[in-house]
Parts: sequence; C-alpha cells; structure tokens
Amino acid sequence: MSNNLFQEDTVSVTDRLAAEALIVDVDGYEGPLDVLLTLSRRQKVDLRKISVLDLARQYLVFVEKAKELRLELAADYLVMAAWLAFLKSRLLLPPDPTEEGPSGEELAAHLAFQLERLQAMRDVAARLMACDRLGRDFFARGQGEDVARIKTVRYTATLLDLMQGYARIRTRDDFRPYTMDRKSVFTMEQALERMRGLIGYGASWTNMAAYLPEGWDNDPVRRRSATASTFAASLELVKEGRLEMRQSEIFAPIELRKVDGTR
Amino acid sequence: MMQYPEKTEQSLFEAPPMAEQERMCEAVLFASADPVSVRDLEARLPHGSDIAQALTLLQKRYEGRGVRVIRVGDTWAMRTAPDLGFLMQKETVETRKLSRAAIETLAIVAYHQPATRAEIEEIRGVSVSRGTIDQLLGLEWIRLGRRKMTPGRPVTFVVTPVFLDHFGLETARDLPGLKELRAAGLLENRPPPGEALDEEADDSQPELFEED
Amino acid sequence: MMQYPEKTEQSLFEAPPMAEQERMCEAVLFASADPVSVRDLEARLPHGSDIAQALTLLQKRYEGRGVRVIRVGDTWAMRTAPDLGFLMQKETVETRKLSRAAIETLAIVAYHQPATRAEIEEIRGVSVSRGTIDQLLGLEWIRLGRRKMTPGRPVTFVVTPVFLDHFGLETARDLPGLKELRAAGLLENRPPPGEALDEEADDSQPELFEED
Repeated sequence: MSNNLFQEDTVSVTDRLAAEALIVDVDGYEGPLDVLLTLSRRQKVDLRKISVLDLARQYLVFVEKAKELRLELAADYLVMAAWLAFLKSRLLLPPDPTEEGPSGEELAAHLAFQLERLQAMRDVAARLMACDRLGRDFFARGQGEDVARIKTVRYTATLLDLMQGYARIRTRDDFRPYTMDRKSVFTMEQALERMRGLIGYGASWTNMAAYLPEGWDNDPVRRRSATASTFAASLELVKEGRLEMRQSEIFAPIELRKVDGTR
Repeated sequence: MMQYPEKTEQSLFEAPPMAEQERMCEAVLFASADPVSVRDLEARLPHGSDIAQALTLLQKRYEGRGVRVIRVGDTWAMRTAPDLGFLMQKETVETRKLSRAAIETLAIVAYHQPATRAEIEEIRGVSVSRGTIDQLLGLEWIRLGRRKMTPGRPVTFVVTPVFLDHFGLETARDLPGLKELRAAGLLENRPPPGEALDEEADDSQPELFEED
Repeated sequence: MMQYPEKTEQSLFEAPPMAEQERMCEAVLFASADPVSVRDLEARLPHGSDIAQALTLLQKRYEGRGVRVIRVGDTWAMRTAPDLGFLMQKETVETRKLSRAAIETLAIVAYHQPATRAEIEEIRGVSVSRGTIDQLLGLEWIRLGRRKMTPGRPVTFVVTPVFLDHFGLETARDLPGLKELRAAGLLENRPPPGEALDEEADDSQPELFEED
C-alpha cells in the first residue's frame, strides 16, 4: 500500500492547504502531541472516536513534508514519527501471537487517552483563566489601614529565594576561572631552595627519590609534582656546576652527587 | 451562642457579645488586603470568641452587597462582588500575560496536584522550560509539595492559597470542571501500555492520586 | 446572591435601582486606594445615578458596624471603626526581604545541617557576620544543634519547625537537591566538569565536611 497515493487521492484541497499551513507554522506548536491534537481535530469527531491509524498517517505525512521543505524538526517530532510508524504497522498487520508487549489497539487507545487528556487540560485551563480573578473582576481593599502604632519589622523569604540562594552558592564554583590546586604543587623555586640546602651532604650517588620532601611521596599527584620540580631543580644545579646526575639505563633511578670541591 | 466549658472557665472577662465579635472580624478582614487566617483572628479577638460563628454571620450579612466575605482555604477575606468589576477599571492592575505553556502547566498542577515535573511533561508531551515553573513559583501560585514516595522521591508541585485567592476559589476542590474530569477518568495517571515495566516505572504512582 | 445582569444596558435608559447604586458605591469605595470624590463616583456609576442619596444610604447601613463610611472634604472613604483600632495593631508589621547573606546562610544550614559556622564560611567563601546568625536565630528559623565531635567541638546550627512552617516543608529533607533544582529549571543548565562528584556529595551532606 502506498501512503502517498492514498493521501493524494483522498485529501481535499482545503485539507491540503491546512496541512501546509501546519508545516509552515511548525514553530507555533508545542511538541508532537500538540500537532497530533491539531490533526485529530480535523477528523471532526469525539476524541474518543478518532481514528488513530488516520492520525498516524497524517502525522507521518506532516513529518515527510517538513523534510521536503527542509525544515529542522526537533528530535522529539522524529521520535514520535518513528513510534507512530511502528504503531501503524501494528494496527495494519494481523497480531503476531509470538510477539510480546502491548497490542496495537492498546497503544492506540493510550494515544487517544493522551490526546483527550491534553485537550481536557486545555479546556479547563481556559475555564480557569476565565474565572473571576482578583485584580480584574473582583478587588481587594485598596487602601492599607493607617493605624501605625507598633512598628515591628518582619523578615520574610520565599522558598524560591532559599533555593536560588543555595543554587547560587553551589554553582559559583562551576564558573570560577581555572586555578591550580596549590596544595598539591611543589614549585621549582621550593625544590631549588630545598636542594641547595641538602646537596652539600650528597657526597655519594643517591637516588633522586630520596630528595623528595617529606609528605610528598604518598599521594601520586603530589609525588609527581615534587619529582618534576626536584628534577628541574637538579638540572639547574648541574648547570651551575654544583651537581652531577646519572642514569644507568632508561627508566632506571636517577642518581645525584655533589660535585667535588664545590664546598 | 455556645461556649466551650474550658474556655468559660479560663476567661476572666466574658467574651464580647456575638454582634461585637462579628464587627471585630469585619474590621480586621476589612483592614487587611490579604486573606486573614482563622488562627490569626483568634489571636486578635478577645479570648473566648467564636470566630467560626462570627464569620458565618458576617458572610451572611454581606450577601448581595457590593463587597463580599469569602473563604479562601483556611483564610477569609473581603472582596468586591465580581459583577461590579466593570466599575473598577481604574484599579485593574495589568498583569503580565502568561504564556500558553505556563497556563497549561498551572492547570495541570492544579488539577493533578501533587504533580511532578515528569507528570506535567507526560501530559503536555513536551519538556517544561526553565522559565515556566520559575514564573509560577514567582507568582506564588504554585509551591513545592511533599515528595512522591516513589523511587527517586521526586519533588511535587501544588497550588497555593495565593492561587485560590487570585481565582476566587474556596478550595482546590472548587476548580471548574474538576468533577467532570474525574468522572471521565482524565485525572488518572495511566501509564503507557508496556512501558510502565521498564523505564517509566517511577512516573507511575496511581495509588497517590486518591481522591480526597 | 442576587444578580443584576442587565445593569449596563439599563443605564442607557434609566439608572439602576437605588439598592444597586448603593452597592456600586460600596464596591468602588472599598477598592479605591484613595478617598473617592462624588464627581468620580458619578463618572463611574451608570448615568442618572443619585450618588448623594446612595452614599447617605450606604453610610447609614454601616452605622455601628466594624467599618464606617466617612466623608473627607468632598470625598468619601471607608474606614475601620475607631474603637476597633486596637485590633489593627498587627497591620503595622513591616515586611522586609531577608538579605542575600542571610538567605545564603539559611540555605546552607537547611541543606547541610547540622552546620558549623566554619562550614558555612567555607561554602559561602566569605565570613559570616555575627548579625546574620543572630538575625536567623531571632527569627527562630535556626537554632543551636549538637556540638560537632571534632577538635574544638564547635557549635552547629540546624533549622527549626518555625522554618519548616514558614517555607511549607514537611522536613528539611524535602528541599530539592541540586540535580532537581536544575531539572526544575532553577539553575543554568551548564554541567561543569566534575559536577557529578558535587551532586553526589549533595545527598550525603554530613560527610562533606569531614576533612580536617
């Protein structure tokens, strides 16, 4: 069965114009359910008696046309289209007894229920907004009583204030410019100062790891920082001619020794 | 006018006559632009006053007048009669127009309360945008209710006394069309067939939608 | 209540009945922020109304009530009866918004209770003034909790039932978490790196501060 043919043959000119208007207007719709509700109204029957199959077809045509016009449809419109295509096949094909899950009729009934419920909520929303309203149809006392005798200040805050206040504090860090965590950084200046003080005692070859400051060799982050700065400081001292470095092979420990005669 | 025995025992001075209690309630309600709670009236009026009876008499006295005495939840207020709104054009405050999304969200909270965000989205078929809930909370028409006793304990929204006052409703049960919606089964939380088993499990709590 | 559906149309031909004119004056006087002049009433009420007579009747009707209709120069107003002024003393309470510092401090106590002063300062990133804590204590929104079992045994703050009552909460646990604030649209939805850690810590609050 060909969808397009079916549509071309049965849809009247006015309906087709309406369908096009629907597409041009796609921004005005509040999601796929809203489009479905609009489409279903054109069936001009009680929402409980709509043909979900027709509705699925019309919606798929709607999505197709939007594609033709290269309109960007939000993902949820496409998700609905995929679901309706699935529903359509379920409704058209004879039920497969081996298949799990709800039947096409159950799914269609639920969709009809959703549409009816959305329509109902719209109706009561309109009735609600048409109620007599304070400040429009009926009015509170216009003038505050002027009998100021006891003046006490009462502080108030709303739950919204409270939540927004909390959100403000807790998200402040999210937007803070990036700063180094100083606690875990051993700077080269620090390392150099430390090495200058220690190197005088390093007469024999000693593993560089022994020069790492106390408390910096347990935590990997701190150890890495201290190792890097101690290594850089050592290179600096080699350049100054106060220190010798050696490494027997790749990845072997780096060893340090003071240069004879520098003392 | 009956008085509770423990109250008569307590009060050194007799409560004033009912007519006097009535005009005291009248003065307090009149002076306050916001609704006044029964508790507040009790605190202000002389000990032993029968607030409930005074309010009933007062309400009756104002029947058919240009000003009415109305109940809003647990509070009471004086308001002009709605049929005279046309006289008050000058007093009308231009309220910011609510978006369609905000109006529908408000209606869903009012008719389905307590309603979670997921329920609002399920009914409208779209996600609720940032500003919408914010706006309704800001108007103090909705507030947070109890958490749902379902996995994740999602927060819920309910309507407030300010909402009731604004729409001239005594209680949320007086919402227009509520009975019809209930009778038509449109306030039930019907999970989509099949889906309730897997992902949407936490959105389906039909037992919480009991009638009150 | 009686309805007067045709009143505007009637006015083209003849003024509404005096009882109706009277309740119209009543509604206008009630709702107006300032005393209303006779000329203003004439402009608002249907053509041909006898304002002077309506006001006289209205004034008579309110004689001895809790509210009076009084003449102020050539304007008219409604006022509470002078002998009931004592009931209105509470009307003079001035409401002020809580300062930002106080709201943030209160929020931290609510979300992290029991919270020490050092913890509050750590989270806010600034020191908390004595006045802020005193104010919250004075409002009875926070009170002293148990001392922390940490060095120095610092005092802690917790929120009170008065707080829960004011904010319409059952328990402090009903406050929405960061994730929910974001879901409800109350937060900018900009997930920063490492945010997941933050949010988890949010639910297990006491542990958050155990660093020494």
